Amino acid sequence: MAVEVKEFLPITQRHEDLGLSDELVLQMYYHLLLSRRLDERCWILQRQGRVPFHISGIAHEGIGVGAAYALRRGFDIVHPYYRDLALSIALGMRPIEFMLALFGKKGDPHSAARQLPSHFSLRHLNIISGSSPVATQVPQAAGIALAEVLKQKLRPFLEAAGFPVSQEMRVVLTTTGEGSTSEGDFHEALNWAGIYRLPLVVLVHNNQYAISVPVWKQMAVPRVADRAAAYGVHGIVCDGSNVLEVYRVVREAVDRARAGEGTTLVEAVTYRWTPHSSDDDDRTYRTREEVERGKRHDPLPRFRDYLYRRSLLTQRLEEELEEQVQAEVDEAQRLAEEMPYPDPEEALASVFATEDRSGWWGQS
Amino acid sequence: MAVEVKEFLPITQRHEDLGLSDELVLQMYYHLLLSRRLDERCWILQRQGRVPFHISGIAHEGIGVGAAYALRRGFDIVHPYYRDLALSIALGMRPIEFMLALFGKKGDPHSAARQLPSHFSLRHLNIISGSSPVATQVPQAAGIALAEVLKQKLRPFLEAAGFPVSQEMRVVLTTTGEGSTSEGDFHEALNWAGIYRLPLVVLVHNNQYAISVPVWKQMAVPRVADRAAAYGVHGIVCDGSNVLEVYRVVREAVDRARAGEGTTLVEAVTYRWTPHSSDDDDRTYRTREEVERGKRHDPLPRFRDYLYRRSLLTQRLEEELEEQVQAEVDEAQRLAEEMPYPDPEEALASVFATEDRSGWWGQS
Amino acid sequence: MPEKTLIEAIREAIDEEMARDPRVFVVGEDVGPRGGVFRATMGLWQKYGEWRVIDSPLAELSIVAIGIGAALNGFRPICEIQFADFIHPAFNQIVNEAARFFYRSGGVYNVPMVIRSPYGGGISGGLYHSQSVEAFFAHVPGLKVVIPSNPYDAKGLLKAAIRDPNPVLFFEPKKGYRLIKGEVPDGDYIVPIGPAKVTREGSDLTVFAYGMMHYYVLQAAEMVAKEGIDVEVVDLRTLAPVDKATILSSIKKTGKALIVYEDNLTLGYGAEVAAILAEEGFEYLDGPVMRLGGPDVPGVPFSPPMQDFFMPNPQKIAEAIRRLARY
Amino acid sequence: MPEKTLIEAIREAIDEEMARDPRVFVVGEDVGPRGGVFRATMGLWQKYGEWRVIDSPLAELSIVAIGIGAALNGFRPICEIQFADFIHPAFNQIVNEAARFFYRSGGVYNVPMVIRSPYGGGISGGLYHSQSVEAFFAHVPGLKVVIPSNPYDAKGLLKAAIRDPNPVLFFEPKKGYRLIKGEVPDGDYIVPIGPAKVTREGSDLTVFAYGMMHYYVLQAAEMVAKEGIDVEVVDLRTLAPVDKATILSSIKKTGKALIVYEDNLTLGYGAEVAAILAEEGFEYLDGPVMRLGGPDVPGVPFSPPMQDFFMPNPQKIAEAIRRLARY
Ligand SMILES: Cc1ncc(C[n+]2csc(CCOP(=O)(O)OP(=O)(O)O)c2C)c(N)n1
Ligand SMILES: Cc1ncc(C[n+]2csc(CCOP(=O)(O)OP(=O)(O)O)c2C)c(N)n1
Ligand SMILES: [Mg+2]
Ligand SMILES: [Mg+2]
Repeated sequence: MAVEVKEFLPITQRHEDLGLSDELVLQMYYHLLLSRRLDERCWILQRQGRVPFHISGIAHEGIGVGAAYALRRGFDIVHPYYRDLALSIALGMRPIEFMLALFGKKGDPHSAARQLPSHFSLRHLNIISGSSPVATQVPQAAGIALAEVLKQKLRPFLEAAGFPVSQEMRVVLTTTGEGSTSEGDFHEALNWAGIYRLPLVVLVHNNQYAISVPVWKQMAVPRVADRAAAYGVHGIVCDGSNVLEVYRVVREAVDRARAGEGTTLVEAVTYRWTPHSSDDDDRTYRTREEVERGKRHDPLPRFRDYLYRRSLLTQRLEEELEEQVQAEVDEAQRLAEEMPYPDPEEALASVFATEDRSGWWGQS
Repeated sequence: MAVEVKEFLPITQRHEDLGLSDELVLQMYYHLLLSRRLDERCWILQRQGRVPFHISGIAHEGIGVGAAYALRRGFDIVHPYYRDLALSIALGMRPIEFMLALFGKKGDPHSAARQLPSHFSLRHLNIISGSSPVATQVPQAAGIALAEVLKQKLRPFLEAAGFPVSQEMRVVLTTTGEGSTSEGDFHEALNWAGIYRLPLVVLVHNNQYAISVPVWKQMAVPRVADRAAAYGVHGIVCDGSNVLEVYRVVREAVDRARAGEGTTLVEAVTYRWTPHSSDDDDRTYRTREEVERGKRHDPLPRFRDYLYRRSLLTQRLEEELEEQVQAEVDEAQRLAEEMPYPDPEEALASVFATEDRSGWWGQS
Repeated sequence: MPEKTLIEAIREAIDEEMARDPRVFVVGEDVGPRGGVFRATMGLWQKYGEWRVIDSPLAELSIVAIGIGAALNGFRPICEIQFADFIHPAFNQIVNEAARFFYRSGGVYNVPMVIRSPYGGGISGGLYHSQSVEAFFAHVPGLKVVIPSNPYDAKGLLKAAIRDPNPVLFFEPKKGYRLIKGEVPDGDYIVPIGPAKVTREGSDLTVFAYGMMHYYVLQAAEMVAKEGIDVEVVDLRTLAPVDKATILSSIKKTGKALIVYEDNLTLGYGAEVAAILAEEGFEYLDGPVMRLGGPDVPGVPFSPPMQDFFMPNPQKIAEAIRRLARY
Repeated sequence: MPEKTLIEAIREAIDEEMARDPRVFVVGEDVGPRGGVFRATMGLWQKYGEWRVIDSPLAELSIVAIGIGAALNGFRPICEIQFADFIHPAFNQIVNEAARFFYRSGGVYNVPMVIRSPYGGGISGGLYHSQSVEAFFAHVPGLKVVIPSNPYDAKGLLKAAIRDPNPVLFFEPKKGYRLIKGEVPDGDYIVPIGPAKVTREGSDLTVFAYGMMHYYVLQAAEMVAKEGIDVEVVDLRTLAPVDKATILSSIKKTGKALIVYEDNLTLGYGAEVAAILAEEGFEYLDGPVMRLGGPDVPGVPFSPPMQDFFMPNPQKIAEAIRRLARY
């Protein structure tokens, strides 16, 4: 039984109806493109044996970019997962910041070269460190969001003690794969989210597979978003390869969250065309025909077509952007390759914190 | 915010319409009564300091007795929780078997006096040993039920190897409290149940509280049964103090399960009028008025009224049954008190099995 | 100084820290109006309100995960796990997450939180209300593990734990909640996390213990003192990171060691103390390093004679001391 | 005898046991058409069908719980946890449930199941694809814990585990899956759970190890042999229940002990071996009981120099042997 792949149609939304300027949609395109080219380069580096491992966000970029633009970037808080290269790029991660992690080099800002690459963590972008055990971030994100509620409830006491509280709540966005919704963590998180109407968006990338396990072996409901019904939270599905639709749906979820109307479970549908990771060989569990059909889930050409149709992109601009992106990726690779490894003894650092750096997301 | 308690009405079902004979409903009444009197005695013994601990099934008897009669007793498999005194009684547990556990005496058939009382485990009645960590039995019950599916699928291989397989599947009934549905275990179990259409009934005793935590702090959905929607299983609510309604609903669930139509999440609503256990003091978290209102959830008078109205019970018969039950409880207490404690060194026994006793629920 | 019970000292620490720092809050099952099943948070919901004393759903994994998240967002959560036996559903969030957050983020995200939980046997709790779980967590770098043996330390250590920028597991000997009394100052003081303490000076041998067993060890030391055995007692207090210096300086003095704990013997915390002694204290050893722990069975049985059989007590400890002293 | 890799031996054991007993089935993430991410179950789905090789949802707690339930209902589940690092979500079901079922039911319900999982570092897996978790489980009475160091033992021990009436945790050194080769008979044989094995006779000192580290220890022993140090090597193989007799008889012979493991040092499995030696082997000891383990940091780092710094290897082991020999 193969995974079902739907036919995908041209984008019919109009960005101005969503409140997005021409400039912003071009920026979105640039972020899509940069993520894609960076990702492709990582595959090459891995296949060349220059880096040990890559886990890809290809075909997930529409979700990441759409979601990032729906947030108040630099204010809202994000607890992502390993497919979120594009989300991180659209939030402001520079290619070199990714490449340092990919190579495990000194200065990797995510984990000081301790974690596998794609474990995004950037303090200045409000991106919280994630681990590999799936779904663990979801109840943690609920905790981050609960703290936002507490800040509002306890404002006078906190401010009197020197802890400023922003006028509005920060919204917390967390992401995970459809397979990971089977974990108990997901359930417990959504349960809290419903009870406390948390300012939280749980964005599930449904790419049809958890490594080799298709979604129909993973759950008996037709849609991941159906799970919202068990928790009294909002549930909605969107086409993950339509960046404007993702933007719209996540934006509504974010606005609802900020307004105190609680959590939304957003399912963004796509298809994973790469193997799960560079360690995987997907020929054992799905046909090449299915994968070819799945490649129709590609946010890039759909968005490009839209921009052409709307006369925002020209061939010349497209080429310029390609060149710019390639140059950025080249430069990032070069810098990362030149960078030395950390000293061996750095393995011993930062087991325990000696002072509090957890910080306080306050006024702004 | 107090817990809402509904007005309860006389039983309007007719037992013959449910396929229950006069004899059977009188037996049901006897089991209700026996459970209640046994339970009341346990409270007295605990208050007298003769036993250290009691956790009560009072006001839960309608659920237990209704469910037990809906099963093919001795064939189907039950993985209960600590409120299931009445379920166990209706499945065939003798009062002495409970009392030995209550006193922690030699010969306790549930745990050889190792576990707290009300941790029911009786091999000859297909009652599986439960633990104290809540909800752990639910995914285990899913595993027991999956094995029933496997038996049917693998019948020729199993029978060829000398493992007989019954013609029909055994249905697995597991129970838990509404609070316990917040645990990840519950989620993962229901997810399996949906995917594999397991012959499983998950019967949730919704007594409005998890110790002191009211159901509205436990979940944001109005009904526990709403959670079924997340898993593609059937969900249904019934009045737990109406033994005939519980019978009907669980019976339908059992029939569905046996027919291969999958799992049902049954929510049986009641109200816990006792403190959580003999260690609890519920005056800190709910008013006496609320508890008085809650006592309307009493399966016993409602069923007694029904039997009177149907001329199945007379005052004389009622008195006879009371006497019989009191005598049984007295006798059980006497025997348990006389029984010695286990030897201290028995603490060392049965850490590892040296032969397989897990057995095979086969033909029958 | 006023005399208080262990549970009163714990409550006082929480109360004072909540008054001192509005970022401190409590989350757990039944911690609200009920005040906790052991009454550790009694009166705090009434005093600080429902947003600082939060009755959680019945779900330990998320009690801890919510704590992690709130800590990352600036708060100082105190998560209560109702019994140590029920900490296992949260194991992944503690061991893979809380413990590794600071390290995995290269020292960027620290997780200042406390996980409090009552542990230990001898209270007719059976297999699932009697467990000791400290060894699991003392094995995990990135976690601090603290077990007080008396009210004074309990208050001071819990305050230190709440102010610590790292995840601290704080296990409380529940049998001692009302049994163990001692002088506890009103108001603020700290007992630092880290140092063990010599609680009885002696010269013949050292007994290492913590929590409830430390209480019994002091009684056993008195018993054997009458027989002329002069016992030194070390209260380990902080199990992780371990205070090797105090352990080694005591063995240097006495040359003989007994470690007492109520957890299962094999790979219980005493194994690490014994291993430290066997490696770094080897030159000082005048006899075998003895351990007295619970037997290797899957739980403390409910029935009184079997429970007594399982639990170490002053008599059994005295017997072990005599055996070691004779060596 | 044909030469096979560790992973081939494991696959062969599963295959033969499935052929032998229709009650044996496999459940875990990606064990079906994919044949497991390390290929341990390659071809078995194709051979035995989807009802005996079950791709589970992504949920470890229930992989184990489903196994427990199926075992109670007569089956012989082999649960695969994809990486040992992901066993923690299932901790409660393993530790509170599987381990305690037989005991808590007074010897009525036993749970015959195997939980297989690849463990260990040195494969560029970072914090969450490198963990060693044996110490957590070896601490829990009611569980058996087995770690093979070579293909012959792997096949024989895994067969024994599948036939054992108790829950057995079977951890496989993933770095050795293709690296470690050895002669493995076709067809049925058993290596019993329980006995450790002296894999190299020697007189100067004993090195105790298991899994990948045992493989390195043999290499280190060869290195120092050239320098005239005669090392005895004991492969512990079954960590729980521990084979004290073999441990003690070796120390009686050599008088000095080094324990090597790649888990974090503190309260790693070596702590228990050291504690046994310090108590029951004290009279035979001619030197401190040394441990060589991973440092006490929250994980094996990804970056090559830090990973190398973390991992014990033949050179570091040889160095520790030399130090002990000099004592
Ligand atoms: C707790 C846990 N179990 C298993 C794994 C191994 N693993 C890594 S990714 C993955 C599949 C995830 O699937 P899904 O959630 O659908 O996300 P996707 O990779 O498809 O984006 C698995 C099984 C893990 N990382 N964590
Ligand atoms: C994992 C776990 N956490 C906490 C407890 C302590 N505890 C015992 S019963 C209970 C409440 C259960 O509530 P519910 O599920 O509604 O069942 P009820 O007792 O109301 O029938 C709690 C918190 C436990 N037994 N197991
Ligand atoms: Mg997926
Ligand atoms: Mg309840």
